[in-house]
Amino acid sequence: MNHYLVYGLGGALIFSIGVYGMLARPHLLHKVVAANLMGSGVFLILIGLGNRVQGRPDPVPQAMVLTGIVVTVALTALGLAIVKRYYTVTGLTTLDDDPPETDA
Amino acid sequence: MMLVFDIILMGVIVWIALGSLSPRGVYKSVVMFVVFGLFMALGWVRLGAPDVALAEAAIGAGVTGVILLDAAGHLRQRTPGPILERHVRRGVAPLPLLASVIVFFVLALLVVNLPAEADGLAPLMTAGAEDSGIKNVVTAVLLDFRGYDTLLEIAVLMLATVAVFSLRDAPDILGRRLAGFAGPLLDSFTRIVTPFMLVIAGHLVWIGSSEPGGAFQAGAVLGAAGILLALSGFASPRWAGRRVVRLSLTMGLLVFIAIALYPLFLGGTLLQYPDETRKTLILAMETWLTLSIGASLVSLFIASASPGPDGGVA
Amino acid sequence: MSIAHHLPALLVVTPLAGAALTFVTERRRDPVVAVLTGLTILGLSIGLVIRVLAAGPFRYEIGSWGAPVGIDLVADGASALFVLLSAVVGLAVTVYATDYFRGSRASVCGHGMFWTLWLFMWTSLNALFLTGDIFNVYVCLELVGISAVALVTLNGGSQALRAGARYLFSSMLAAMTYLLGVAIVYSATGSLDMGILRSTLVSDPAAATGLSLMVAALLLKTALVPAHFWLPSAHGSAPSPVSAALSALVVKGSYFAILRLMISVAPPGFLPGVDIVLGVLGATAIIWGSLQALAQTRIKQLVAYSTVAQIGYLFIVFPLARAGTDVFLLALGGALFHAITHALAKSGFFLAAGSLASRFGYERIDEMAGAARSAPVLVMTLALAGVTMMGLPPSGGFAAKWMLVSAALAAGQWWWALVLVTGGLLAAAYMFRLLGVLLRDSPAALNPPSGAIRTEWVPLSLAAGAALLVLASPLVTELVNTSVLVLGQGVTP
Amino acid sequence: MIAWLPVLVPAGAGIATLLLGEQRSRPRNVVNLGAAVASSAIVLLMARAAYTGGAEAASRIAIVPGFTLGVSGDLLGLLFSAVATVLWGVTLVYAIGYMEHARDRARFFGFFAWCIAAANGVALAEDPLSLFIFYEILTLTTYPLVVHSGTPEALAAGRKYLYYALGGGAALLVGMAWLAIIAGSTPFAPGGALDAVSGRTTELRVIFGLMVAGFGVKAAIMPLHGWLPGAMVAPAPVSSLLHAVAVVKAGVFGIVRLVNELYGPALSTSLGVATPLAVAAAVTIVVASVIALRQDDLKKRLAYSTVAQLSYITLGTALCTPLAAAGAVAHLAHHAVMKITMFFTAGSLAETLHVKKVSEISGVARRMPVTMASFAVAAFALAGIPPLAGFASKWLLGAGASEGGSVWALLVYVSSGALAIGYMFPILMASIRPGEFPEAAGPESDRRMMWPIVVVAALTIAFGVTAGLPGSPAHWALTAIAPSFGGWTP
Repeated sequence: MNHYLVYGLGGALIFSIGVYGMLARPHLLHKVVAANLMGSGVFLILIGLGNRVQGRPDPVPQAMVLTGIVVTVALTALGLAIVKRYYTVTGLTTLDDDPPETDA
Repeated sequence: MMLVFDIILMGVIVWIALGSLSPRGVYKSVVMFVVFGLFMALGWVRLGAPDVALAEAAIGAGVTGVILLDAAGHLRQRTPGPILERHVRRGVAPLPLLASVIVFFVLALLVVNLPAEADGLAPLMTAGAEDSGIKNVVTAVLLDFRGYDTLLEIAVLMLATVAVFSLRDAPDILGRRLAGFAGPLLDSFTRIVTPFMLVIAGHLVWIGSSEPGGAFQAGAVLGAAGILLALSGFASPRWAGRRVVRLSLTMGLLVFIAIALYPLFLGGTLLQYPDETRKTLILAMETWLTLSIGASLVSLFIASASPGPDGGVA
Repeated sequence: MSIAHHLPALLVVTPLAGAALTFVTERRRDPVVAVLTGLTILGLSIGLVIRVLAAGPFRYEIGSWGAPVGIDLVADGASALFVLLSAVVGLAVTVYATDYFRGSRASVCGHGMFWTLWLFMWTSLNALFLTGDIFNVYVCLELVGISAVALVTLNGGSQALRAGARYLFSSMLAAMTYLLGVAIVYSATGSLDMGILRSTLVSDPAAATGLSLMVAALLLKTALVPAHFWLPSAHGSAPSPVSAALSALVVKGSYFAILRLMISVAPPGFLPGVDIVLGVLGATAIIWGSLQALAQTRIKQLVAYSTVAQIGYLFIVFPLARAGTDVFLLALGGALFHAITHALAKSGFFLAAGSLASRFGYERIDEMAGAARSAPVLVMTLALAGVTMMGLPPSGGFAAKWMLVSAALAAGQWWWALVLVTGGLLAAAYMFRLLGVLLRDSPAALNPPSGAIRTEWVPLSLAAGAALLVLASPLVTELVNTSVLVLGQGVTP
Repeated sequence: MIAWLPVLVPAGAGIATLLLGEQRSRPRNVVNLGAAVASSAIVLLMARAAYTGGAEAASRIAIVPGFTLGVSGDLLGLLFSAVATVLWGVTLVYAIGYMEHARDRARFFGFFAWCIAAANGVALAEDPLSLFIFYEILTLTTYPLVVHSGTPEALAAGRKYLYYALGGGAALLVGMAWLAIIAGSTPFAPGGALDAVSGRTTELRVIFGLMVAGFGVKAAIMPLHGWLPGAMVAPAPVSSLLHAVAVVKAGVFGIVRLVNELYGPALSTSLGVATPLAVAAAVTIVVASVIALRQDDLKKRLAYSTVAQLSYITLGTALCTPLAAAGAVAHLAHHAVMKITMFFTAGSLAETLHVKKVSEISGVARRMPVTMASFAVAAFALAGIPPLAGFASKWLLGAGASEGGSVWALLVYVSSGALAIGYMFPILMASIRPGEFPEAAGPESDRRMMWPIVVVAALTIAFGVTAGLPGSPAHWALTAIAPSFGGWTP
């Protein structure tokens, strides 16, 4: 059980927690957090499995994860902006109930 | 010995991840998520990925944490607690649990069965990095070998900023003065920390080609400094007229495009830096990128930050 | 190195530069910059088509590092075809938008950010059609996703925000699943380039699972039933030029990625059973989408569900790959033909519906009684686009349906042919229901408010293009053949 | 290349009409009439060339892999095309008068021209796939004309028309695709084009069934005829030209091509598919004629009479004997002229005197003598009274039936002739009975409506009298059908 397996399995676990959060939690902020968890899970798997190399770990997964982090922050920022705007317009924090018809 | 540490660290990370989805309170789960980001940074250090650790700490935990906190504050602002609680179902939803267990089982099976030794593209990359003169292989991959990914990634960041701009309620938020906390504690903290952050950002850019660092990490630190200044109301964005902010946001992308197209005139392909000027070109590009990434992260925070009832950012 | 060799790179960088410029220049000059960029892209894409037809498919090595180390752009028949398609539809939408976003609506709708967001989407589509690297596809999908969500929530209404939120969360889920697939495929095979994957992939369960995850994520982005829940509200509540681009191009982008993965990357039999599942889902999408479209009362919802149905046609090609190469070539040609004609017809339809809504305030179908008299050109566009979606003769849609039906019959899998024919009849049902209302004799205003010429003639030219595509078919068939041959064996470096 | 003109000229006229817009009626009429005259001239010239052996060569354009759209100038196709184009010109004059103060005339004349273009396409199609394409285009271009008035009944009739037409189209699509798969491209060839695959009997039977279902909708073979009576709600020019000449004849023409030049008479009889078709046609003739007896609405009665007369052609073709096949093709032209006269009269009666029912028709002859005289000529012709057109084609059909030894077919023809007298003559009797219509002070009806009626009535007489001479439709039909029966000479 060398250490790349620990992080690989940990990543898998965090990804599944993220999937659970995305599907189970109705609150939109929880969904954003869950999406970030899924991202971190995938990154852990990527770099974890990138460590199966002799010598210095594989740089390509690291580059991919760096790009992934920036993309995830972009997605999160847009998601939060929409959630806040939706809240200001309708006062709702979930997608379950239909909003009043207020086309601005 | 280190294995035990790894297992404990991963156990803590997983436990915090679960905590960050606890149905009790959104505010609590956001704070837990920020802690999760910090521990993840620790994990990256253990996995021999310092660049990623820096980025995770600055962007993953830092910027994401700030905008999440701001959103949580905004959502708690207008309506009292009950709206929040009504939607928080107690207990565990069966179907999503089943889905996540299946996903975990499949992934675990895959991870375990993959061969223990696999060097992927590492040897090719390290060999390539030697003759390109950039010692930090990750920066070499990011800006040189797979520079096209980074070009599109910068486009994603700028696109997100433009998207958040298009969503804000006030017509022209950029000129708005964010009345921050005038408290003495934040003032003194900002006065001391900001100069250091700017120096660190410059250092990160400079050593990016040889040591862990580079445009993203430096940009993230710069962004954090900007958000700190905005929060404490020191340098309110009024000094940034509409045009200056937009220019600073797009200069990174425009310079990147210019440098990418430059080799075309010399008979090379896109992003094929000529050998002799490779380092200087990459450095020039990295500085502008840092400026733009910093500006984007600050704008993401300011554009979406909503003025609290008392004017301050909740 | 001749300029023609750099076309793929220029096709991505031009809209990117255009987007950056529109963000910097003042708002008044944005439409001009956008139209100029559109024209340049059209010229470049025509150049690419000519180059691919003349010199065959080619790879463009970015930074001339070569496949394993660097990223390669692949310009073959299919990518050239789709780049040209997005150039034509993109230019039409841009010209239409210069009128749609004029005056007051410009500032209200997203504070004038439409042009920058639109050119970013155009960049991502061109990048997605041309890329040959599976991680790069991820970054392109994000670009498409974010720009699409931002454009959907442009008018800031509660419906648009809700649709945008649902669209964003489903694309987040898709993005993370896709990245997970890339992680597993990379960890299992050690390479990210499609050409290399094609030559190295042998029956390896890990890589197969990774690839299936990637395809599943792309299904969510293409809104194939049952993953279509986000599409109707998103396409329905977006401004009409946006919904035209979404229905015509964005869904085709992720479909193109599936095509690359299922045909260029996965060797035959590598993903056992996945092609049958895709076929069955496609068939359900055709029937289910059409039935839903029949039940709609608002014109944009009707068209959105019609998109859900028409997407199903594109997935019938996968199970037919089992029946030997010449049947598969015919089916693939049919699928590409359908993708093109549907894009032209659907964008024409949305723009025409948008003009009707903005000029007469029509939203619900029964409000539009007698529109044929007051807006003959727009109703003619709706009719022409409807004919294409039904797959009836004077349209490219018929040629596509003909190729798919004959491929299905030749492959002996006649049940697909049955589904295709029923789909056509159902499409006829909901289209003629709409046309019946439009042709109704009602005392509509005899001198209707007149809109700008371009809001009438741009949609008509798109729909007419879809109808007359049959005549341009030798070119399209040639392009399809070059792409099909290449898709079949994967591009040799 | 000239073979494309009969399709392109009306199509161009249609586009020009729509572009000209609603107000400019004078240029619109000029464009349409010019196109009608031009295309009729072209078709007749091509026919003369085909007559003297120099038939126009086929010209094709490739559409999709394995699918070409081609037209050729063979005699059989040119007959139907000539009928459609010449009668289009006459109907245009009539329609200009009839639609004097109607709305949406630009849309009407535009789609009217496109219908003729599609009908010409069906006529001149060189292979089953091209015929199928123009056949479906005809469905689409006819729909706006059926729902032209926009009233709820018109929309309901249009919807019903679509259910039948698109349903038939779907069956035809599957049949055509299947045939293309097993037999590749099979251009029409006199005497049949499927000898290469004649072994696969079951598949060919199923394909034949599908194709007859597809063509049967427009050929109004029962039970596929339901849409025709409903479509009578369309304006008179539409029901006269389209629902008596162009659209329904396209269906029957499809069956003529199918039996004579795709499967070929020999293969059709050996496969045993000809007899069920003949039986269906016979049943349709009798039942439709009986229903026609009871129809009080004039246009509905004419509609059911059309259903019966169309099945004359189907029955003649299905008998697979040279004389019967020739008679069927001749009847295609003769019936067109006869029925168009009647529909013109019905339209004129409705427009000028607002008479729609047979019961209201008493005493009309005194008020509109010329119109009713022409109607009488057509009625006698339909009943098969020599020397008019109806008699010529009926004689050929009868001779063909007896030549093929199917006496029951002869019986059907004779009995339906009697039934025709049954539902036509009461109208004539009622019209000459003294009624409440006074003498016409000025001209009996709009001149532009009256003269076309007289012209087509004259044609009815001309076709009958010149039946034997070359150049007349009957002789034309004989020469066109002969090659399908192994060089049989009339």
